[in-house]
Amino acid sequence: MRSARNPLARLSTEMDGSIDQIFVSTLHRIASLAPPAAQPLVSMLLIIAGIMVVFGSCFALTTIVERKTLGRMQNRYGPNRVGPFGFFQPIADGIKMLTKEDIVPFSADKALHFLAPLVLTVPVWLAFAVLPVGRNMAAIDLDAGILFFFAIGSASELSVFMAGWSSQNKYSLIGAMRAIAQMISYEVPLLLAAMPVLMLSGSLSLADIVQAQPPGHWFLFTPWGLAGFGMFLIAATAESNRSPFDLPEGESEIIAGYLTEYSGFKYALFFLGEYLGLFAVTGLAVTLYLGGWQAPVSFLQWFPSWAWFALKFAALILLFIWARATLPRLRLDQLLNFAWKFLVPLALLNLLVAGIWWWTGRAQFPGLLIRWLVCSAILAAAYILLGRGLKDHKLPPHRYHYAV
Amino acid sequence: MTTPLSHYLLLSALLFSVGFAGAVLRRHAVLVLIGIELMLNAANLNFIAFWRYGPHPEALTGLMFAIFSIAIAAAEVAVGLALVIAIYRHRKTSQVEQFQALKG
Amino acid sequence: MLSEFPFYALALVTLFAAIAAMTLRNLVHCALCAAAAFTGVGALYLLLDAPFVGFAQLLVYVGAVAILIIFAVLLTCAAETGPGIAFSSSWLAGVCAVALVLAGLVLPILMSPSLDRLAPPVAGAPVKDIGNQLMTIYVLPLETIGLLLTAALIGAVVIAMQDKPDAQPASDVKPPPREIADKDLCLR
Amino acid sequence: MEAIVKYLWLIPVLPLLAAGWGALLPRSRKRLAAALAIGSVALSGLLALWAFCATLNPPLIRHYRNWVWFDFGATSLQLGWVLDPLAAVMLVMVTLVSLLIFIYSLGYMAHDDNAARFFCFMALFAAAMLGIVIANSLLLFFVCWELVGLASYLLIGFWFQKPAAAAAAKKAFITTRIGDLGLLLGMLWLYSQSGTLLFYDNGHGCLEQSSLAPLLARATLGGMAVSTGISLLIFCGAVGKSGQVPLHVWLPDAMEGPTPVSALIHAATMVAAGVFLVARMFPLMSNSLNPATGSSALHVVTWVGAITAVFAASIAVAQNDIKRILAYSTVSQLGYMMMGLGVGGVAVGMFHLITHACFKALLFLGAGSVIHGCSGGQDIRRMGGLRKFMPLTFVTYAVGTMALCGVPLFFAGFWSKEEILHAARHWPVSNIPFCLGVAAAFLTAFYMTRQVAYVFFGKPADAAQAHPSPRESPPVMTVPLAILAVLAILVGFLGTPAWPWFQSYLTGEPARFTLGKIFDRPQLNLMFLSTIVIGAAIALGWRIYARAASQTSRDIDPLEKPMPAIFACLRNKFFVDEFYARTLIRWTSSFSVLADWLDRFVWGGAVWAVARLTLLLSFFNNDADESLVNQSFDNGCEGLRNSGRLLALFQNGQVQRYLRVIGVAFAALVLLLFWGCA
Repeated sequence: MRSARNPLARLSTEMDGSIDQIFVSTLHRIASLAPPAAQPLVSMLLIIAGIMVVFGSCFALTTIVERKTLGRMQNRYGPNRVGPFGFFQPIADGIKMLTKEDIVPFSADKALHFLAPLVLTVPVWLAFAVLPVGRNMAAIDLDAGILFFFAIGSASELSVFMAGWSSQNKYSLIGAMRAIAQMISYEVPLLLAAMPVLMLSGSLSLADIVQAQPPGHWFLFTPWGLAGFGMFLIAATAESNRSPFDLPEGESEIIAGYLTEYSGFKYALFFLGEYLGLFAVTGLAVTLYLGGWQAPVSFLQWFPSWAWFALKFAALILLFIWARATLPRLRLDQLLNFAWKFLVPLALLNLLVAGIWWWTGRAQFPGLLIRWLVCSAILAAAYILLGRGLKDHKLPPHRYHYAV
Repeated sequence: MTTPLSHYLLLSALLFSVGFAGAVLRRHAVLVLIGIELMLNAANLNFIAFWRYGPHPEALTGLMFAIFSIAIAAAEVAVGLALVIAIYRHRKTSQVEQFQALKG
Repeated sequence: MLSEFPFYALALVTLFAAIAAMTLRNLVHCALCAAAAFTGVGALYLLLDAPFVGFAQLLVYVGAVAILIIFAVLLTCAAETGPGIAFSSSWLAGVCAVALVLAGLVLPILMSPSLDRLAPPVAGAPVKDIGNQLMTIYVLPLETIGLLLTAALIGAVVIAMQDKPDAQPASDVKPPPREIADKDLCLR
Repeated sequence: MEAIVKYLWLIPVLPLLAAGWGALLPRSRKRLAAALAIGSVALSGLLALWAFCATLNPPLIRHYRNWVWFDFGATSLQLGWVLDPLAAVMLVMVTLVSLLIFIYSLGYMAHDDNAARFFCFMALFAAAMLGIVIANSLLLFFVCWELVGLASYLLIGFWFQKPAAAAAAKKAFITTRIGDLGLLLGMLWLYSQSGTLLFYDNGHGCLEQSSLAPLLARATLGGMAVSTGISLLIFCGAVGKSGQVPLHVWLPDAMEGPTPVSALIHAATMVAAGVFLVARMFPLMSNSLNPATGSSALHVVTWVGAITAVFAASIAVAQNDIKRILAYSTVSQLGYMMMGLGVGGVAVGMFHLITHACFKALLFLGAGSVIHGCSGGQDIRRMGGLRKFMPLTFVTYAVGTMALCGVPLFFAGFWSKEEILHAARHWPVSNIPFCLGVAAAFLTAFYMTRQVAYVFFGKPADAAQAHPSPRESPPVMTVPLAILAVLAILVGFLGTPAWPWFQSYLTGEPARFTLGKIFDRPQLNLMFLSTIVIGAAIALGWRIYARAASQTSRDIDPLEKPMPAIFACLRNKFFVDEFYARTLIRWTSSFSVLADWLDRFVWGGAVWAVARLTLLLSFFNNDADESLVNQSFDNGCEGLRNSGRLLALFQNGQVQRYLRVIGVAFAALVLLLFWGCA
């Protein structure tokens, strides 16, 4: 692919020994050992391996951190038996998952039942390819990186459907339908929330977006950026089926939804896929609004860029865990109403506000203040008015209809 | 890019024919729609291939045509499927051969 | 030869998926195969140095069209075409027409040597250029497409919307809530 | 000064608002309606007094304010109001008399269910009348004039359930309309000649010299000056409104209305509007080439007035209805005023108008009090001896009578009538109006004596047996009587020869007191003459009727015995009504029959024929349509349908067939391209 510029070529020109570039230089050094013809291939393989190792262990770490945090928040210890403070629990879980019997229901569509977890997990790995996790640290810098990200993300809906339908179980199918409805609904605000960032940075490339947010000028520090960040986080939560939007997997209602008939390694794959999806979208949020690997203020730039990214990333993950521990699950109609009647209009308005912001980009001091006030006032008013519209939503007598 | 243009065109022709065959031969309305989508895809593939192999790749005309074609396909499939569902709701069938209320 | 491998692999996969989509009995399988074919075409776009179109293809076809088709299949309760034959009654005429079309498409390609040319080495289609052209030369089509999509969206919703029951039954006795049967969910 | 001119419009608008509000009130809100009417008129009266005071200073000042009503083409129609002594004195008179009569009506109409409507109409009348007075445009004047006519119509027909009242209302309306037609024509003519209807407009108004001179210069048919023609047409309006011969017939019949209405509208104010019109238009009326003899229009005014005075007075002698006698008396006095205007100018006529308003209102209200006391009876022969039962009414009525008769020195009527006779005596054209005036004065004194004798003296006649105790009216009625009686005495002193304040006020000169003027020889002679004439008339009346008053009503009138033919003629009002019925009304109705016949048969027949012809033609048309147009169209449609049916065989609704056809067509196209290329 031409537009994916060879990262190695670029890195070699910016070689320096600083701790900021330690991963880049190490990669280059290892790759240079290989014969020149194989160098691109080798470095690519190394990068892939790096991503898989880092985010794979991230997955393991997150499961245990989540369980422990939830435990603390619910006044209990959480897992504390395996290893120091129970931190080897993920390993134990992994072994358990791999050795469990792989149950396939008799009437299931075997092929699809097998394919579903793969279709979920493989594309998610791809999504990390465009994520700049540090200065010069994106596997490929695509011109249309963010488009690639969302295009890859659409595979997960198919996989959910495959899982739900192939199980030939009504709870699975209902769960899958819920999940698809939710993901489609929240894909719209997700994209719309990301749109102002693309407008203001003038590029679809994630590297350019990060470049457009020097220290102190993160998009988070603008009214539209703040609103967009909030909406993006909410939509991302829903996209990754996490609490409080976890009703596709609601155990108490539909017995874990489309996951009902999965067990063993396939279940682990689903689990992995979901967490990786969460990581990917969190990384995107960091990139879009929190300046990616950029420091918050310029005098903190001595801190390595990848560490900044990791810090923000970890903070957001903890935020998600906190939300899971705190918020109750929504009803399906509330969920959809919230997307279509609140998030989408607000995101469209946010687009307009971002336009105003761009248009008044040359404002000097007093104008700057007015710009701030006007933009914030528009968003606040819309927030209040739209929020009022959500109140007192009366439900009709509810019946499920899929094919009547 | 050592693949000759004609290979892309042949692939596109086959894809088109497969889609056409599905649209003409299958009974179910949804499958007819899928066939039409395949035909559209084949046409888009042609556009892109001609753009890439054409003398003026910087003009982007083929690319644009493909983009607009994709957008129109989305609209078309939405309306088409809505029609299929509506007909199914009224007639309890989705067999194309039984959709003949509009005969002359 | 090695550099041509991706094209032939993708072409085979795409063609195979398309044929499967048009021949399988189970409609859900058909839809999923169609999604695979769409993905293959998108990958071919990437191969043709048009990543923007390729990603757009994935986003639209896999993310939206395939899902829509699957919903339509489930809503028309037609995962299986049933015991009857899957092909239309006038299949013979159809096959003739398909053969004619295939011939009409393939023969000219095989017969024109000018189409055997190779691609020019560099072709740039940066996203920025696409964006600029969409906002300048192609702004009118773009706006028209926006309008068309809005109209199609509203139209589709209106067409597919469930009709309201004409009159509520006068009696106070409500019909008992219905159990969801497997039949309703198109399960076997 | 300026302030009152600015707010002069409030004077008519206040009662108008009261009328509008009153119209919206339910029937039961009598008190509120009365309070509205009285309050608004009282406020207007205060404003009028203010306006009057503002005009008191000697130099004659005429303030007016004009405004554009609307534009058409290049010209614009202007309306306006004016404040001059003439308007001011009328304002005071109208508001004062109206106020007194409204108060009086409180008592008189207390038992009527529709009193709310009554007060609403009365307020409307007051508004319109005040509008007339302040109008500075003949158009505005005319509008208010017609409103006054409308109010008069509504009030005469107030008891519309009585057929006589309804007929009288109709008669009044139609008769005055004849005069108004003349006024309208005169107005249009005036507009076409002078281009403006404003009276005073900074030197350009139609009553100012710049437009009067050209009017005089132009001649119309018979060599008459245009101004004379216009004046005569306008005078037609005055004749109609003021009940001059020959349009006097409506006024006696108008007595069918409630007595306060008769007093206010048909004695004191509205009928005087005609006189006011002549006074207002006096510059136009007197527009003459020969200042010595006066204009020919004024000659007509004089003759009509003099004849009316005698004519009506003689009829009054033979009437028995108390209000009818007063009505004819009013007609006669209005004739006097007209004569005064003709021979002596604005001041003379207006002075009599003011004094007459006071004492005639007094007389009518007194008559109302009598009727009220006698529970509705109006025949003087059925009354008698009422002075014992109604002393206050009697005293005030006597004052009014003496004022009307012109009893010397102390009563207003004497001075104003003297003024008129004096002017008539010196009229250069003819002596006959003077003689007629003296005759009218004699007759007036005579019939008033007859009436008073019948009503208040003698024994209680049948009325006493029918209604055991005629009673004095409540104070709300007698107090206005008393006030008016005082006025009837005092007003006269404003215009004595010794101190002609009123005359000089109207002309804008300072008044000078010279006692000796009374003793000028011609003046003195005239005063003696009229004293003798009046004394003789009273004595004669008393002698004839003092005895008759105690007789019953079935007896014939004492005058009937010596001269039955003349008396019958008088009693039947010189048969004027019958004459009109035989001639004008019959002609009109015959003409209507003719017009009806024309409409029915000639024009109707023509319409019928055209309709038949159209029907006939439409039959042909229909045939042509059916056989030619439709047939060919049907055939064409049939052909189209057949071909469509043929094509529809192909259109079987199967999508896949269409697709196949497209595929085949595509292949054919490819083939064709190859063929073409090869």
